[in-house]
Amino acid sequence: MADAQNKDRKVAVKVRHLKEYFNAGKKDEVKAVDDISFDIYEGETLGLVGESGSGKTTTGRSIIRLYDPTSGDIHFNGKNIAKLKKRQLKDFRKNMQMIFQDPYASLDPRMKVKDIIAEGIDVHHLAKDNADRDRQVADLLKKVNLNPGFANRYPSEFSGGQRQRIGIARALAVQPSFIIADEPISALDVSIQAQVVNLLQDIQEEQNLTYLFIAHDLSMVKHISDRIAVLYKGKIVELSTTDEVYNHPLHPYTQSLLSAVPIPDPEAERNHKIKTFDHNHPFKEGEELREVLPGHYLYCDEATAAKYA
Amino acid sequence: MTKYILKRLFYLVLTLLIIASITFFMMKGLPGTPYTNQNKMSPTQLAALNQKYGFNKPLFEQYLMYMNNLVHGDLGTSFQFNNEPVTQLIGDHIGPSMQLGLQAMILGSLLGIVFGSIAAIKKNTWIDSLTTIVSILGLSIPSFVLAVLLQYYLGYKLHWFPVALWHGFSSSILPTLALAAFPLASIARYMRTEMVDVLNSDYIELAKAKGDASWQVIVKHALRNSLIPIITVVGPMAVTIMTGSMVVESIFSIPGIGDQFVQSILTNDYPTIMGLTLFYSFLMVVVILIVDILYGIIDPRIRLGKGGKA
Amino acid sequence: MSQYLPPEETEFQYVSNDLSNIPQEVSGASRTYFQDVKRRFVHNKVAMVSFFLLILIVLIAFVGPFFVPTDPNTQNVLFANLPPKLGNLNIPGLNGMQTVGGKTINAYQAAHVPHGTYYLFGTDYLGRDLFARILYGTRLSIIVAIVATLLDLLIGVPYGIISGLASERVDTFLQRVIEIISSVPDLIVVILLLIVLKPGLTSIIIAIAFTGWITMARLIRAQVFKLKQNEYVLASETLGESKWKISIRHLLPNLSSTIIIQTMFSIPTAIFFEAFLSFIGIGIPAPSASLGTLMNDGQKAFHFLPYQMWIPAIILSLIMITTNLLGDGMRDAFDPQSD
Amino acid sequence: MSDKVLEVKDLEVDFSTLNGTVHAIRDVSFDLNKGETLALVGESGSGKSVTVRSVIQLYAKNAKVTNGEITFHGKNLLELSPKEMDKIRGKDISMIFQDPMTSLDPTMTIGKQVAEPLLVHHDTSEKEAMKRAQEVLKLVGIPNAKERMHNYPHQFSGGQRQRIVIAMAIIDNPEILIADEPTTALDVTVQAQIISLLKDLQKKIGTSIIFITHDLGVVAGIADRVAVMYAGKIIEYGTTDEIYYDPKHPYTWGLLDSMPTLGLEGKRLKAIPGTPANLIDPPKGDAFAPRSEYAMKIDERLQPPFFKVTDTHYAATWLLDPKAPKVTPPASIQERYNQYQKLRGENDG
Repeated sequence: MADAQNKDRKVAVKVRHLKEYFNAGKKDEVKAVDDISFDIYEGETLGLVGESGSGKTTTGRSIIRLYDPTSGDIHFNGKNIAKLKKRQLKDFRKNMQMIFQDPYASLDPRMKVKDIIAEGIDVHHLAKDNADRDRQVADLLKKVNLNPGFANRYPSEFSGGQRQRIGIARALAVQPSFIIADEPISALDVSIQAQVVNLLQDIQEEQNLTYLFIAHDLSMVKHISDRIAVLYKGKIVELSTTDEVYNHPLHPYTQSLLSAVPIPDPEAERNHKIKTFDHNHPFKEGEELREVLPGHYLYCDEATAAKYA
Repeated sequence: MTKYILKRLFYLVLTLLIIASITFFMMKGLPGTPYTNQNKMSPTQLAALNQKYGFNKPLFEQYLMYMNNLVHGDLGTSFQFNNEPVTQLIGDHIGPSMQLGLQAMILGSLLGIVFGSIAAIKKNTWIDSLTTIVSILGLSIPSFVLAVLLQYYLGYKLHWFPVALWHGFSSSILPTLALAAFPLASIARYMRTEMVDVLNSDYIELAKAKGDASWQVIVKHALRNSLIPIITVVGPMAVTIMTGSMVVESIFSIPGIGDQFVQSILTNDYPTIMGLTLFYSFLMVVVILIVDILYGIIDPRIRLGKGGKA
Repeated sequence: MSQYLPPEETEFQYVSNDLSNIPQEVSGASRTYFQDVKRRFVHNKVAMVSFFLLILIVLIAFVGPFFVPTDPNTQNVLFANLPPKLGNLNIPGLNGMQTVGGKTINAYQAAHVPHGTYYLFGTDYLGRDLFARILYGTRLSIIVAIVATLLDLLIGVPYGIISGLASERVDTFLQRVIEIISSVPDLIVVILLLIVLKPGLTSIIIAIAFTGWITMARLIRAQVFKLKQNEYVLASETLGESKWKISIRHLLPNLSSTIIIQTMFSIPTAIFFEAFLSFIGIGIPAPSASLGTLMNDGQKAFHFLPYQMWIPAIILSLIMITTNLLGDGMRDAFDPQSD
Repeated sequence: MSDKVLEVKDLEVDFSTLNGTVHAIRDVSFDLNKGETLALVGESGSGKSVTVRSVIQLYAKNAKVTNGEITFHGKNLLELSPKEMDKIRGKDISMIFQDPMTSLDPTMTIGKQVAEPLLVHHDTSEKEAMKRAQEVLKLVGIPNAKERMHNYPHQFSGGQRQRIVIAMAIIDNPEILIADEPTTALDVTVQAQIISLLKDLQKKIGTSIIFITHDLGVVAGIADRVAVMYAGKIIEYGTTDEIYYDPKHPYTWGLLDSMPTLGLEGKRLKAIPGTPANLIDPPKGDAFAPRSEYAMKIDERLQPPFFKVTDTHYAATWLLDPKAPKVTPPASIQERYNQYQKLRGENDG
C-alpha cells in the first residue's frame, strides 16, 4: 500500500484486511467492516466518509480497540495492536485517543469537568500531585479555549459546543499522537461546527497530531482532510487525496455521493444534477481495492483498473 | 416460529425439572418428619409408612423415583387428606382459585387500563391525582386487610354478599374485589406511564397534525401502542394473584388450592407443598410463554421481525 | 418600560467587540444533579408529607418503647380483650366502653381494672398491652423490611452490574438463574424457604431478600446495558480504565437513582411479605409481635373487637402508603422527564 | 396581496421552564404566497420550529402564545376552537416531521396511516381512501405500493418512511405543507431524493411549502424565499438569490461563511464566535451584537427595525440605517455579490 507518492512519509497507522463482524457465524451476522486496508501517515488527516450503516464508526472503534477485530492487523507505532489482550492495551491507549460524536452522551453527567478531563491523567498517573493535576486541567481548558474557572462545574451547565471542547481536552490530556474524531461536529449547530473544526486544526498544527476524521458531512471532510477514504457497506470503495476524490471521483458510489451534497449557492443548485447509484448491485465479482492511479485507490476489478493504467 | 416455540418448550420443561429437583432436596433436607403432626404412632406403623413412601431407600433412589413419577404426571400422595393423590387434590380445588384469579385479573386489568389511560390523558389534573391516590391505596393496602374489611362491612354488617364459603358466583364477589385491588392499582400505574410515553411520541403528534381529534388519536393510535407492553405485566401478575389468594381463601373459607397450600404448610404435608409449588411454577412458565407468543402476534415489529424489509 | 428614545447619530459607532475573547457563558446556576433532585423533591408536597410522616412512624416505633415501660409480652388474662381507653377522657372509642350482647358496658369496671391503668390501644385475648405490642411490632416490621431491602441491594446491585458487564456467556448463565427463581411465584419461594429454615427473624429476612434482589438485579442489568453504550463509558475505556474501575467511577454514580428508587419500592414489598407470612402463621414466632401477627390475632376477633385488627392494619397501610408515595416522589425527582 | 395564503403577524410565544420563562418567539411576522416555498433558516433554539408549530397549534404544554395573529383564509387560527383547528390540520395545512423513524405508528399498516386524513376529513369510504393511499404512495415513489401498503413502518428504510410521511401529508392536497427539518435525519443521497420529490410534488399539486432547516445548502436548492431567524426573531428575509448573494445582516454573513463550500478552497473556516443569546433574559438591543464585529453602540440599546433593501428584501440591522457608517462586508460575501452581478449580467445580455 505504500504508494509511489508517499513513499517517504512515515506511516502512523497501518490497517490491513480489517474485518469486524458482529454475531459472526450466526444468522444475524453483520459484516460491519469487511476487509479494509489503508494507511494513515504521520501528521495527516485522513477523512473517512460514509453514510449511516457504512461501518465508519465501527472502523474507528475497532482501530482503538473498543471492539475486538474479527480478523486483520492494525499496526500502530510499529506494533500490531489488533491481537493485544485487553490487559495489554493500556500502554497504547496513552498514544491513541478518540473524540466522540454526541456531546451529551460523551461526558459523565455526575462528574465535574476537571475529573472528566483528568480521567486519563489519573489512569496513567501523569500528575505528580493534586496541584499538578489541577494545573494540567487548567492548561487543557485554556488549550480548548474554555475558561479554566469552569473546572469545578458539571457538564449539564455547558452547551453542545462547549461540551465537545471538554471532550477534546479529555482526549488531549494523555498527550496522544493519534486521534480518532468520530463525527465530532455532526451534533452541533452550523456556527459552532466551524469553531470546533478550527480548534481541531489548530491543535493538530501545534502538536503535530495525526487524525482519522470520521464524518458523513462531505463538505466538512473536504475542508479538514488531506486524504479521503470513502466507505460503503463495510468496504473502502475509493481512497485518494482530497482533491482527487472531489475533482476526479472514479467509483460510481463516490460520484453519486458527491453529487448529492447540497451547495449553498442557488445558482449552482439550479443546475445541480444528481447521479444515481444502483444500491441493489453495488459490488461485482473480482473486485478489490486497487491503486489505479498514483496514490488513488479504487474498489474495482482488474479490467476496470487496466483502463486507468 | 415453530422452532422458537419448541426451543422455549424445552427450556420450560428444563426449568420445571430444576425446580422440582431443588424442592425435592430442600424438603428432604428438613429435620422434621411429616408425621410429627399426626397422632402418636407406634414404631411399626412408622416403619410401614416409611416403607410405603419409600423413605427408607437411599436419597438418590428416592429422587429418581420422584422424578420418574413426576414425568408420568404423578405428584405423589398427600400425607393428609385421606392419602389423596396430590394431582387429585389440585384438581378438586383448582376451580374456585382459578375463578377468583381470573375474575380479579379481568376486573383489575380492565379498570386499571381505564383508570391509567384517563390519568395519562388528564395528566396533572385532579382526575390524575385521584387515580394516583386510588392506585397508591390499592398497592399499599394488603389484600388480606381488604378481605377482612370487605367481609366485615359488606358481608357481616350489610349482608350484601355471603360472608364466607363457596356457593356460586355471589360468594366470589368479595374475594374477587379484595384480590382485584392490587392488579388494578399496578396496571393503572403501568398504563399511565406507557400512555404518557406514547402520547409524547412523534407519531401521536403526526396523527394530530393529520387532523385526528383527540379521542381519535387515543382510540386509533395511543391505546393499542400502550397496551402492548402491558401484556407482559398482566400474565405473571395473574399467577401472583392466584398465589396471593391463599390468605383470602382462608379468610372466606373457600376450598381453593391456596387454602389447601396454607393447610399443607401448617401440617408439613411435603408432597402437597412440592406438588403445589410445581403447579404454580408450571402456571407461571406457561403464562410467560403464552405472553411472549402473544406479544409476537400483537406487535408487528416482532411478528415480522425478520426479513420483509425492502 | 423605559421611554423610547430615537437613535442618535452618536450611537452609530462601532463598539469594536473583542471577539477573540467573548465572555463564556454557562447556563443557569451551578448545581449538581443531586442538588437539582433535592430541589425537585422538596417542591413535591405529597412526597415531603410522606417523608415526614414516615420519619415520625419510624421515630415512634424505635424511640417509643423507651417511654412505654409496659412489656409487650406480659400476659394478664384477667384484663383480656379490653377496649382502648385514654385516661378518664370520655372520647367515644377511647373510653373503655364496649358493646356486649346489645348492652354497652364499661369493660374496665367489669374486669376490675385498677384506677389509673389504661390501655391506649386496649389489650388482646391474653391481656397483653396492645399499644406496647404495636410499638414493638411496628419496630420489628420495619427492621425486617430495612434489613431485607439492604440485602436486596447487596446482592442485586453487584449481580446486575456483573451480568451487565460480563461476557455474553456469563450473562446468559446469570439470567437463567434469575429465570428459574422467578418461575416460582415469589410468595411460594418465600414460604418454601421459611419451611426449610429455622423459624425466626433471620429466616424471614433471608426468605424475603431471596426473591427481592431479583427485581433489583434485573433493573440494574438493564440500566448497565444502557449506560455502557454511553460514549463517556467508551471514552473511559479508551483512556485505559479497567472494567472494574469504570463500574465504580461511572456506572455506580449513574445507577444511584435507579438504586434509590428501587430501594424505596422494595421496602413496602418486604413489609407486605412479612405481614403476609405472619398472617398465615409462619412468620415471626410467638410471643414476638409484628404487624402481621398482630393482625392475625386481631382478625380472629374482628367481628367483636375490631380495634384489635384495625390499629395494626392502619399502621401497616400507612407505612406502605408513605413509602410508596416517597418512592414515587423520588422517581419524579430523579427522573423529571415524566412530567 | 390576494395570493397570500398565510399571514403571521407579531407572533410571540413563551415557554415556562424551571429556570424561568423562555421568550422563544419574539415578534415574528411573515407571509406565505401561493405556490411558493419559504425557508425558515436558523440554528437550534432560534425559534423556527416553534414558529411553524404555532401555525398548526401543536406545541408543548408549557408553551403560550402571548401575542400575534395567524391569518388563514381570513380567520385567525389562534382564535379557533380545538375542533375547528382539527378540521384544518391535515386537510388545509399538513406537516412533515424531522425523524421518519419515530413519526409513524409502529402498530398500524402504512396504507391505513396514509389514508387516515381522508377518513378523518371526508365521508370517503375506507375502500376509496385506501385506493387513494395507494396512488399517493406510488406518487411519492414507494415501489409495489399495492402490496407494501399492508406493511408496517419498521419494514421500510428511513428514506422510504419519510416518503410515506410525505404521502400522508399530501393525500388531501393541502394548501400549505409545513416541513420541519424533513431531511436532517437522512443521509445526503436520500436527502437529495426527498428534496427533489418535494419539488416535483409542489409542481404537481401547487401547494405552498414552509421549509424549516438549519442547512443553508438544502435551502439554496428548494426555497423561493428565505427568512433567517436568530434568537427568536426573523433578522433578514428576501428572495433566495438576495439572501445568498447580497445578504445584509452580519449573522447571515456569519452563517454563510461558517459553511465550508465544495467550490471554495477553504484554509480556515470563519466561525461565528461565542454562543447564541440566552432567551430567558433576552438582550435589550440586537441579540446578535455581542457576537458581531460590526456591533454599534445603538445595538446595545435598541432593537433594530426592518430596513428595506429591495421590495422583497428586508434586514433588521442598524447597519442599514442611513446614519450608520458605511460597512464593507467580509471578502467572501463581496465575492458572492460579484458572482451574483456576473450572473445577472450574463442573464441580461
